[in-house]
Amino acid sequence: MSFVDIVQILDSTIRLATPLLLACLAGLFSERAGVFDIGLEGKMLVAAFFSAAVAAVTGQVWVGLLAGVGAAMVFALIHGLASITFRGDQLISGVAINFLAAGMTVLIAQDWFAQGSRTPALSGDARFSSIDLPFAEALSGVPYLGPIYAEALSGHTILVYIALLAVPATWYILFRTRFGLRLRAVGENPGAVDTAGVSVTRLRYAAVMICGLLTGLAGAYLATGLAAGFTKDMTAGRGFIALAALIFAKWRPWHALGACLLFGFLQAVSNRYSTLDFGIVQIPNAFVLALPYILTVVILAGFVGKAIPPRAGGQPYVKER
Amino acid sequence: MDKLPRWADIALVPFINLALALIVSGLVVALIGQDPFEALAIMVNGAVGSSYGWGYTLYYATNFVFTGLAVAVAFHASLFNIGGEGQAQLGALGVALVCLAVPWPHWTLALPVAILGGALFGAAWAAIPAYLQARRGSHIVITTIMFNFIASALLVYLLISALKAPGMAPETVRFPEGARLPTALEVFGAIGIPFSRTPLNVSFIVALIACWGVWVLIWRTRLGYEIRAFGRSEPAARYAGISPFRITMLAMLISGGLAGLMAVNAVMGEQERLIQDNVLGAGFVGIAVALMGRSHPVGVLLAAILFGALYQGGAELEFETSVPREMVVVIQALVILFTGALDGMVRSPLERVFLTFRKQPKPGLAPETRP
Amino acid sequence: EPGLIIDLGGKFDKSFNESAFTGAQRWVEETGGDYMETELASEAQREQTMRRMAERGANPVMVLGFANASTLETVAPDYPDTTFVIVDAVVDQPNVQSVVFAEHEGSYLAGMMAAMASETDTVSFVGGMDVPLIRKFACGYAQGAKAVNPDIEVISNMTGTTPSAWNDPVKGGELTRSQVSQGSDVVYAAAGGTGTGVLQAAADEGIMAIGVDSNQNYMHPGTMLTSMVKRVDNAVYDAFEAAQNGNLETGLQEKNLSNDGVVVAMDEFNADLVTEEMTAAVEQAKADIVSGEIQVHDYSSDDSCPALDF
Amino acid sequence: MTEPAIELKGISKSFGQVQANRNISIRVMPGTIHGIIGENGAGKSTLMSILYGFYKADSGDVFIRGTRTEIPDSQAAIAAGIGMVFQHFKLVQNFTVLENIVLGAEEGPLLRSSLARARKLLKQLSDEYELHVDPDARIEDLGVGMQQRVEILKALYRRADILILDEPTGVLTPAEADHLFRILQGLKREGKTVILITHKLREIMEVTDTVSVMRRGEMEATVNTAETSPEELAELMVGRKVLLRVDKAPATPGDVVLEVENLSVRDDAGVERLRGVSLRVRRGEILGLAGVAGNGQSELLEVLGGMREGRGRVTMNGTALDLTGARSDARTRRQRGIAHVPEDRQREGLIMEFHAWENAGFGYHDDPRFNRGLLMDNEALREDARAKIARFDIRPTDPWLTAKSFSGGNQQKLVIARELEREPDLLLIGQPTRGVDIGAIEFIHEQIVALRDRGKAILLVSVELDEIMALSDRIAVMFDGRIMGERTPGETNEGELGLLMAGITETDRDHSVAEIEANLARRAGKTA
Ligand SMILES: Nc1ncnc2c1ncn2[C@@H]1O[C@H](COP(=O)(O)OP(=O)(O)OP(=O)(O)O)[C@@H](O)[C@H]1O
Ligand SMILES: Nc1ncnc2c1ncn2[C@@H]1O[C@H](COP(=O)(O)OP(=O)(O)OP(=O)(O)O)[C@@H](O)[C@H]1O
Ligand SMILES: [Mg+2]
Ligand SMILES: [Mg+2]
Repeated sequence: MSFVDIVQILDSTIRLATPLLLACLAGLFSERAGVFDIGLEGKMLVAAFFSAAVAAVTGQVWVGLLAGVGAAMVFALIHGLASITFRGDQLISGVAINFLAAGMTVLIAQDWFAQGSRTPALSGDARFSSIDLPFAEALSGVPYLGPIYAEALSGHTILVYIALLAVPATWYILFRTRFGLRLRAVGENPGAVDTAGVSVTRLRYAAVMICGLLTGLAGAYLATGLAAGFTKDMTAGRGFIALAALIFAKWRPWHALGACLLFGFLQAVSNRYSTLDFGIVQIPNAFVLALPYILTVVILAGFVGKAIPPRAGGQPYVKER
Repeated sequence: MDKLPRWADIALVPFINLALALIVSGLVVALIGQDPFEALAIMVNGAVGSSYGWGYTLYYATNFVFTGLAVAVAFHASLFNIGGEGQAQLGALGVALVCLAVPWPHWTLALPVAILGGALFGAAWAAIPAYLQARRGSHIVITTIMFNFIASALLVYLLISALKAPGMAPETVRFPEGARLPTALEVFGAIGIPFSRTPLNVSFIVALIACWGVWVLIWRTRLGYEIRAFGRSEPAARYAGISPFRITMLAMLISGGLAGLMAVNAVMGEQERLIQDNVLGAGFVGIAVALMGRSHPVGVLLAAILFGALYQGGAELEFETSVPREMVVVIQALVILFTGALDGMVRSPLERVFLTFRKQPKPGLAPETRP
Repeated sequence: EPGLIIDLGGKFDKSFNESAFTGAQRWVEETGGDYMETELASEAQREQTMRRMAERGANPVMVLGFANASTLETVAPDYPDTTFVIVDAVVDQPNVQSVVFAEHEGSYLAGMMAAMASETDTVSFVGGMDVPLIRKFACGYAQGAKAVNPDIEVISNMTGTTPSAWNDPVKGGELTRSQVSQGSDVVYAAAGGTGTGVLQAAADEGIMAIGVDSNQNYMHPGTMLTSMVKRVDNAVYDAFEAAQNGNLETGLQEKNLSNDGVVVAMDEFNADLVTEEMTAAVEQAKADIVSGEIQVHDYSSDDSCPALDF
Repeated sequence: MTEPAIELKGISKSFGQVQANRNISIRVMPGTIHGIIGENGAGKSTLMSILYGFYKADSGDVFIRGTRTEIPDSQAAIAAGIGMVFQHFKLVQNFTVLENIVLGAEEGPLLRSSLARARKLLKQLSDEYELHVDPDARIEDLGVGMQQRVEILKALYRRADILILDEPTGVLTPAEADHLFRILQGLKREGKTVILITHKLREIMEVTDTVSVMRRGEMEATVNTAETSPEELAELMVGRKVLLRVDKAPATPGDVVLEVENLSVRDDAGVERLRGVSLRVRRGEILGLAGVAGNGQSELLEVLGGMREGRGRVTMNGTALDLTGARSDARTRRQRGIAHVPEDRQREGLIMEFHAWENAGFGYHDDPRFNRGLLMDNEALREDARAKIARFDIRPTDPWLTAKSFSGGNQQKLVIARELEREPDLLLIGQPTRGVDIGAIEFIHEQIVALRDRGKAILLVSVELDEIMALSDRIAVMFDGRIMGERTPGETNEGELGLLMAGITETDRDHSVAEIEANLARRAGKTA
């Protein structure tokens, strides 16, 4: 594997890690507030569809982005209604949302575009184009770091940089702001928040809506940044990998970046090499692709540190017995 | 005292939930420019209007009975097994290995062994998440999701390597003739009743037996009693000397085994070879079926037939109109949403209604009755 | 009334299925006839879909793609009065017509054009699912490229080993970018729906691309060198037509360069990229292949390729 | 005349069928410490939660410093200057002290300035009131005493001048409790008003100015502490009820059935709940275990019943019981002849959604009588249930009803019928008559005595002193995970037991409070 290969794989890693990262941070907000979300996949999928569909119709990717985010937030609202207001089962609600997204996107795609379950291919302004970071050209000559900066880091779409910036932003919001403090508290002990005179319901809705926003960005990136249009089931389990990354990261923003980059890297590698040949052992592609899931199980089993979810996660808050 | 009378709990609430799901589905159909009533007519006719429709409806229902029972048994132990998909995949592997390992002379010999193979493999796939939940406190929902993905990766790997048949497709060779299960066409044909050629096969009987078996297990055996007790209250189970570890393991093994049995119908009964995408989402449909069937085998059977009809009707709908088959997925999602997650939306107003019809509580019950 | 079962990927995959769909549409337009059409939803429903078509009285029933072979093998005998047509695979049943294409020949021409257009002396290939059929494309392509330039480097990647490899544009794009980084400046996509990602990435990266099955030149004018068109549309049209006239033959139908079953597309979208020199070379090679002067090796004949290692 | 700091008028609150508060009125003067005492479930916590806006009262008014105030939520209570330290702390375990303190009382959208200001104020407060805590420590690393200080600081940080503490000493060591009281005295000197809920009479006598006694959701009396005595309070608290007369012959104790030596238990949070308990129960006698809830009685029953692991030595009829591992479970205990009526029948003793007949065999469902091979003999179970229903006069008599559709008393009879019918060598029985009416109480008591007279050993745990007095042949009093002493009913009275339950022994009474404190502290050793 040459240096050029490595730069290429890094470049690919960043592209592939971006939707994971956005979805993972989305899940982080929701679960930190005590609302489990296995519906990341579904929200990403509706966002992918609506962003591509509206971008195709208007020719404006930013309008598409707005539509995608809006759609994901509507789904987030459904999850909020089910799990916060009606105190339903958060897991079942997540399952329902995934199915709803899988079905609805195809139905609407067929109805609007009659091209099977896809949107027309996007081009020009209907797609995010890549932007070059400052000095990319000038620095590309610097040995090693130059190409990494110019080729792996530079030249992605704006959403990639938004995703990367979302990591420190998430960290800052969670750990340096009043909102973040309350949000973390409501996922650990809603009673403490309630007795402190702060509305548990409002906080949880806010978290769930932020989750919608971020999954919206993730989906929009998939359809209008990474690909050029929507195809059926195009999230292809990324929502679940993001969930795995979230557990792997133990619900922490910087660790989430690490986990998503790792999982993106695994995908990039498996894209490139159909089997990994280490001389003595050959690792089949299927195994490389399954590695995020396997790693998550190992983490969950407590063999590599213990992943302790927010204590109040998964349970609706009920004041009176 | 129950807030709702029993009939309301087991019939009225699910009925309202289902009605809401169907109303919203109808709106969706209308939104994409089709007449919902016409669509309904096509679906009903396609699903139960002919022996062909019935054959497919019941064939799908057979799959859903197994996965629905799997979810239901776990629900009784208050475990949410969403790994039915992966367990069924592994069950398929077990069934395929059984069918391919021996040149079976007759299906009557192959079937019991295949049942065993499917159940064992499915159970084995459920065992790890169960152990992790019982001993290490890892959330079973997350681990079973992960195991779904790992199962499909494993199957892909085997189908492109060790098990691959010559040719291009990632599938095994066809099972031997002796492992073919008789279909409804043959069974009814033998007694002179005409029936369409459908994949409905003797596995349907196995599914009915499984329903009965689960009923016996849950309501007639000591283990079932313990599963139900554990599911209702873990402290009470501990008080009664019921081991949480043992029940978690056994309930999940049975659940996984049932999910694995689905392969007897789908893989042995229809596909007759192991292919990659053999479960067709039935593992997830099982969740909707168990929720709707209130985790009772009879309810599961009825809900499975309903979903079987939905699947078959949906296929016909796609054939006849431009409504894609995904309509069924939407209906399924809405059923899960309304019967599962939004249950409280229907239940609490209903409870209030019933409460106002009931006489007010005697004033100051517990405290005053003492000297 | 004929019936057509669109395979996984859908009739708007811009590629294989779309080609078949176009053929059926052309037949409708020209004859005013009617046909039944349905789209396969999943691998496991092949049998149900085939049977439903047959039960509904469709004749012939046309299925697309090699993945249908083993299913058709069991279904066809149950409907002796129905004729089935399968594309891309051979099913040996009395009521089945098997249509196969000489993809290696068309790919050979595409390879020649790629080699002539390449400035980096590196061209590449992105396949869909790794099956002999797709290796047949790659092998023909490599032979054509090497015929023009024996020193040329041909990079080949397959998207995957399962049917999902036909529908993974994101991965197709990633593979293309990786090939670009290895120097390729012409990429040939034989990957069904995955191909859209390949062509898109090629356009984004500013290299040339070669489409497959349908004429995909219009998708990215300016970067599409050509398309290796497999006239599946003709196969469908012919089958429907023959059935209408009551003279549909069963058995093997070979479509190759000589009967225009495979062609490299030349139109206004790629006119700027195709030099006269290229046209001449292609015409010459085509004539030589038809005449037997040039023997293009068919990978699937012995599972080996003289020009490319997999 | 000064306005009362707090005045409640006619507060009522019910939870479904349970009337937790009934027409309660109370006045608390500013600058005083006001105690509230009452048995478990008397409604103390509910009343204070209403005052703090955590629950909404069904009816009644709240006056704060003379003005009628609506308290729809905790925000309003905080604004009115009320702070509350809940019985179960409302702290975020993985937050630091500082973060917990500013939570909900931040100054602006960013934390930095809030935290800095809180740190300063915290230092000031802790100097002022001797409330020293490390502001950067995580709650989960702190002992309960420290956590409580954080709760108090939380209230003070919000400028509370009325502070409510719900059973603050339940989890404290005597030394910590003593420290707490010094803090409370300090607050009082500052002119703040303190409401202190407790079960411990000693504490009431020591720190409060006035005291209210609640009983069964109602306010019994409010008196000046100086004008009352522990004995009087105990009587008010327990109620002037006719002492239940249980006809029983003197005990004829036989061999030792249960012998417990040096038994210790930690709860799930790692807190030591039993600290070296030793006791014996003989054939034909009832050993009553008195004590305020939360002093280790529950844990003792749970260990003996096989629901919890422990350390020490327990023998049953001379052979040792496993206290850890697979054979320390409830099934094995039953096989060894131990029956158990758990304290919480709804959470443990019954499956509320099960039919009565299913519950009637619960725990004995593997008995060969109820099984035929792999299957359960449901007919046999139902037959057995019908017999029990008839014999124990359980109403309604339909075995097909679910447990939750029976009244509390009948639920209890069902459990007792199940456990007594086995003729166990040892019966563990917790709160046998909690929430049960007089008729049922008598019946249940008769059954317990009859079992004793059949030569069985009985270990009775109850928070009802008169029940202990009426039934027991010997009485042991538990306090803080230890046995404080043993008495026989004939030689003691409720007053003496009440004092023992509050952690005061005979010898303590002659000494000054300070000496008692020291004594207690020594006995408690270094805990926390
Ligand atoms: N936990 C509960 N959930 C629902 N309903 C209950 C519950 N407890 C009691 N009830 C209902 O309230 C009614 C009165 O119950 P309660 O225990 O107060 O009766 P009671 O008059 O004290 O009878 P008993 O003398 O048997 O204790 C019961 O008949 C039952 O229907
Ligand atoms: N949230 C609730 N839902 C239903 N019932 C409740 C609730 N909170 C309290 N109760 C019931 O109200 C009654 C009074 O409870 P409360 O907690 O006020 O008693 P308490 O005097 O504080 O007792 P303890 O000394 O045990 O703390 C009890 O019967 C209790 O079971
Ligand atoms: Mg209380
Ligand atoms: Mg009662």
